[in-house]
Amino acid sequence: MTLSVKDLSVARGGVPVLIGVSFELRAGQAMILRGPNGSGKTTMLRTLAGLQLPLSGEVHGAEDKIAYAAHSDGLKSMLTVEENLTFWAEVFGAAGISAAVEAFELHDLRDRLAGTLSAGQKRRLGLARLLVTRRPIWVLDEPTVSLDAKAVEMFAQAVRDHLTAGGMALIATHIELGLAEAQVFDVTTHRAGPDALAGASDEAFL
Amino acid sequence: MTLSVKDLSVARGGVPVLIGVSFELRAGQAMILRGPNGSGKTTMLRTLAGLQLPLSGEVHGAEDKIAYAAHSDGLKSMLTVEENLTFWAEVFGAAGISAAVEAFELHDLRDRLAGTLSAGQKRRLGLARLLVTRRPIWVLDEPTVSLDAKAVEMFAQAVRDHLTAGGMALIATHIELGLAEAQVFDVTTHRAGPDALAGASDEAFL
Amino acid sequence: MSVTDQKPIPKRPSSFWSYANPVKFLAFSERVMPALWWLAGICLLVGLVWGFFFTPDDFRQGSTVKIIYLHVPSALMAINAWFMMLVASLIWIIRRHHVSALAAKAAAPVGVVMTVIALVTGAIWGQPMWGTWWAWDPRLTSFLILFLFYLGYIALWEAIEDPDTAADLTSVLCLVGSVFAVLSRYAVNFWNQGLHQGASLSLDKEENVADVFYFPLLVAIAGFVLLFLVLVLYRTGTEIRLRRTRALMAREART
Amino acid sequence: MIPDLGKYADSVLSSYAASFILLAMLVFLTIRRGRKARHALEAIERKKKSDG
Amino acid sequence: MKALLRRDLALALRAGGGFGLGLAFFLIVTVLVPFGVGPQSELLSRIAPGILWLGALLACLLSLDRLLALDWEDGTLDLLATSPLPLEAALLVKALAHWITTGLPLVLAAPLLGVLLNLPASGYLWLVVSLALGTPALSVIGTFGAALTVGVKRGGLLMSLLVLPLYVPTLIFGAEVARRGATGMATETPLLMLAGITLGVIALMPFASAAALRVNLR
Amino acid sequence: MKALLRRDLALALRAGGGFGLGLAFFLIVTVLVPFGVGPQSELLSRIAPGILWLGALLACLLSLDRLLALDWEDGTLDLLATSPLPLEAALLVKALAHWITTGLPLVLAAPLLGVLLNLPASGYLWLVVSLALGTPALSVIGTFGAALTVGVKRGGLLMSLLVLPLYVPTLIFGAEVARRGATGMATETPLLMLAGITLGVIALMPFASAAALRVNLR
Ligand code: HEM
Ligand SMILES: Nc1ncnc2c1ncn2[C@@H]1O[C@H](COP(=O)(O)OP(=O)(O)OP(=O)(O)O)[C@@H](O)[C@H]1O
Ligand SMILES: Nc1ncnc2c1ncn2[C@@H]1O[C@H](COP(=O)(O)OP(=O)(O)OP(=O)(O)O)[C@@H](O)[C@H]1O
Ligand SMILES: [Mg+2]
Ligand SMILES: [Mg+2]
Repeated sequence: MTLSVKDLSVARGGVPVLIGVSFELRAGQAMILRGPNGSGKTTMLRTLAGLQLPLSGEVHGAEDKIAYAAHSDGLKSMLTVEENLTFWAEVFGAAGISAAVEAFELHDLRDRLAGTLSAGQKRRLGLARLLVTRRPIWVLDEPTVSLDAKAVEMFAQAVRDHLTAGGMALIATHIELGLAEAQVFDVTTHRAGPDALAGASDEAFL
Repeated sequence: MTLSVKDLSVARGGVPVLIGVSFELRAGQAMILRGPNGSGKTTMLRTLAGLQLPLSGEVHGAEDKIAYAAHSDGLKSMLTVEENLTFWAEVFGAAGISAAVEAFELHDLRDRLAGTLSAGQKRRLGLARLLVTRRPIWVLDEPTVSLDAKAVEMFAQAVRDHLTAGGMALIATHIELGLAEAQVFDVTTHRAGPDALAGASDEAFL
Repeated sequence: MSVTDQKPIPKRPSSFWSYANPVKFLAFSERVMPALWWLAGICLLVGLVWGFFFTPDDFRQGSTVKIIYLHVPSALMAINAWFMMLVASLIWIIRRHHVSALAAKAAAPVGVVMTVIALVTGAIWGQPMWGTWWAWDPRLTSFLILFLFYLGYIALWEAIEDPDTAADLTSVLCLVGSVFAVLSRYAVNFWNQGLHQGASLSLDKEENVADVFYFPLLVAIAGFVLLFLVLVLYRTGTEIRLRRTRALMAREART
Repeated sequence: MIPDLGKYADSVLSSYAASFILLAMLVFLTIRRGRKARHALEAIERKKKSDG
Repeated sequence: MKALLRRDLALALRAGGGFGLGLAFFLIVTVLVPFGVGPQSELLSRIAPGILWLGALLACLLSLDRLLALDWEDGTLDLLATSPLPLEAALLVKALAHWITTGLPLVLAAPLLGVLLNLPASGYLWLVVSLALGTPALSVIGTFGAALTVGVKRGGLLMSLLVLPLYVPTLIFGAEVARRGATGMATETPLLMLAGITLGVIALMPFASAAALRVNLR
Repeated sequence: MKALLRRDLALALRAGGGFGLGLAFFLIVTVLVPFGVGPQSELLSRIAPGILWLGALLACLLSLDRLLALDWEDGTLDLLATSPLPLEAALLVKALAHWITTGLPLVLAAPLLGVLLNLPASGYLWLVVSLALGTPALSVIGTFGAALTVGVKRGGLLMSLLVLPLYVPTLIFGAEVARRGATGMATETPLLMLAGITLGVIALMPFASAAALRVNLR
């Protein structure tokens, strides 16, 4: 099982952002995306997750394999932590939520409404959702925002377990995650110049 | 000018979260709040900003002096960066926005709609808003979320300038800001036990 | 363990306001409620049986006059329940006694049911008397508006999670709503001079309400008042217990 | 037993029936909710006591 | 699918009472009409079927903005789109949940409100039948409107604008059935048309809605 | 204050077209009425003033949920509450902005829509006058409803439920003026009442709104 990206170009708001990105990710591997603010990490992850179309290039092995998690993590503030997780487990046909609850230490919060959690607790719940999807490729946009040191370690451990079980992870972040085994991919070198046109939605007008 | 907090207790959802917090902050000083997820940092900052009532205790010197910034930073995605800043400058009766634009290097983004900014760029705009308020006490909840290393340095510099000009800053964060001169206040020791009752809104029912 | 035997209860609370303490309130209401249930039941039974079985028919309205023993007491209580909520809301806003906010919350559903009874019996009465179930008569119309205010009030309580916030907002709504309810009453009067006045006044004036109708009516009204009282006491107790459960659970979750 | 209500029997009886149903429902729901609340509270108080 | 239906119903019951509010709005519109047009009962009874249909339609419309927008804002739709559930099915389930929480109560309450407007006795049956047949179409068409406008912040009004013209055929035939029923005329033809519209819309509309939603998610 | 007004107007113009949509909704409701009620022109002209007032009221109502909810979600209200501006003034300004973007266009468009419903010639003047006097009250009362429900996710429908009964006096007197105008009767009394309500509401309501909003921000 491989995720292979060939010569991918992505755009936001009709403007090309990253050009000619290529890499391969195999079962058990993780990759960390780095790049300054506004360089196009979010745009690329959304493209890989199939939420927007690429300008050009190819993505293989992503279809129906990706679990995507960004800032807004699809949690209903009027449902309890447990109900939220159960819903996603059922949608993805997964068996149970206990592994996820355990990995992110949500036991004490199970019956709390998601809306009453603190920023970091909410984030933990959002990450726990990844585990109930049973999808092999995790695509994560700044997953450790608002997490304290202990929770970051929890997250790193969850990623490591996922990799050991043959999964993959693709993570955009600005801070250190403590995942020494991950490759680092810096998008800076692929940034589109101001007159990169190829494939932009307004190309015809240029 | 001093911000003095005496024996402050704060609650969220009717439950006491922090108890007996006391400290003083003088002109030119900064304080960093630390504590694990869910320990009550956000709750305390909101109380200081006057957005919720304290359970007990006193806060002096905060009235009409605080500029508060949290995750949602009151930016309109349909207004440009410049219009957003100008609006807040006018509401707070400040003169102009050029200092703020400069401090966070927003020049190139001035005419972009705020909704089209990347996560980090939006954050920079939210922080720039602090400068146009001309308020002496900055109360910031995880201000550097999504910022890259360069922008974090920009922010640290802005805080330093603010302190030099006689301002104060109170910052809750989980990551290192590079503000060596700031005191650190760990809220962990003040966490309310499970049967802390005093002053809770549901005290009468216990 | 119930709340009532948690703390020693002083024999005689020092002032009226001390009943605003939930524990004292529960103790007090537990004590008086059995008697109230009985009284309410007896009054209702006596009033309605007397009215239904032992009063003659009215010479113009025939046997439909018997509906008055349900219609008038429920209409009275519908208005007074709102008035009680208004007072309780004011007490909450000024003195912030939780019990009074919860009492207002507890009274609202009772008030709606009273309103519905008045509307339904009125409609059924209207069919033979006026030849229609419903007419846009000012009194009926303003009752319908009252019904809407009740609905909005209850919906607002339900929609807001934090109980103190909900109490504050519903109190504000109750105040503003009362002003507008009075305003609507005048507006509606101006808009349409209706049927109800004439039909009811003939019974309302002292000389027209024969004593045969009047006394059982009084007993029935007393029954409705007592029923309202006991229901509100009981429901307030329920609200207090729910609130306490919630408070305990909130703490439980954080251990 | 029932007094002669003449041609208005339907109206009178149905208004009494409707009112009784409404009142009975109100009392029933009130008491059911009260019972539930009482039990929930007792349960959590017992739990709290056993937890220490 | 069942999980989605269950969750939507639970949310409607819990969050701000999506359940009763459509109904309450229906009630209020019906009550306000006499204040606007005056209290003459003969006039009211003539316009009753039309007004009741309009009121039901508006109540339906007003609750549409909860249908997708909330799920959009918190990212649920992004996640649903990447889930194994086909988007068409998900949208149909959402429309069903909307109908259960909004349309069905309206159908049941309509006769009561008919009393307020002096609806002629013969009209009650046909009013209920026409609403029961027509409201599912309103929910499904509404889902399409919601999918089109989901990206627009507070698109409520814009959505009304897009959806109302689409509601016209349903309204025309539905109100016609109710009106003819009230005046004792034959109702077969408009009834058949109404049923046809509802079936067609249920069969085809989810594809359009899913397509629109996919574009918006991009 | 001026900055707030300017910003609200700019946002209404830009974000999803708050400006035209109230108007469009008004138009569509007015157009749908004949479909619901049937096309008899004599009947339509009798109910025209009432329906136009109702349509305006609903259009106003539907745009209320943009009034505060957006500012709540993105934290603007938190910041405004900690700003030097008194909340009462801020809310009055917001109501003014709402009226300019919603109420005013309705007033101007009403005569045109009157043509669609065969409004009698004598009715136009009074329709416009009554709407011009009444719609500001609708905006201010609506702000109160919005402030009450601002914490509730998608409180749109709940807000309607709370606001509509509060609209009753305004609607009654407003429609009465329009109706009497259309039939050539004297309009002084209801006109005076309408003006009184509007003035009273503008003077007092912002305090209630600000109180409710403060509670919600807490
Ligand atoms: C849906 C229809 C009706 C409604 C909502 C309604 C409502 C009311 C209300 C609000 C009151 C005032 C209670 C008070 O303040 O004392 C009342 C009293 C009364 N109603 Fe009705 N009513 C309706 C129909 C009728 C009909 C059809 C009759 C008989 C022909 C009737 C006879 C009376 C009488 C006799 C009283 C007591 C006298 C009085 O207080 O004026 N009502 N009703
Ligand atoms: N509608 C638009 N028009 C023009 N440029 C846009 C538009 N939307 C986004 N952009 C730009 O596209 C770039 C890529 O944004 P993206 O969100 O992918 O960056 P990012 O790498 O995730 O940044 P961050 O680290 O700040 O999250 C940014 O420079 C942004 O300003
Ligand atoms: N309605 C509520 N009922 C009970 N507990 C609540 C409620 N709302 C919040 N809490 C709890 O209050 C505590 C304080 O939350 P707060 O947001 O202040 O934490 P924080 O220190 O900012 O955490 P983080 O670092 O994750 O942002 C949390 O444990 C949270 O779960
Ligand atoms: Mg990003
Ligand atoms: Mg926090």
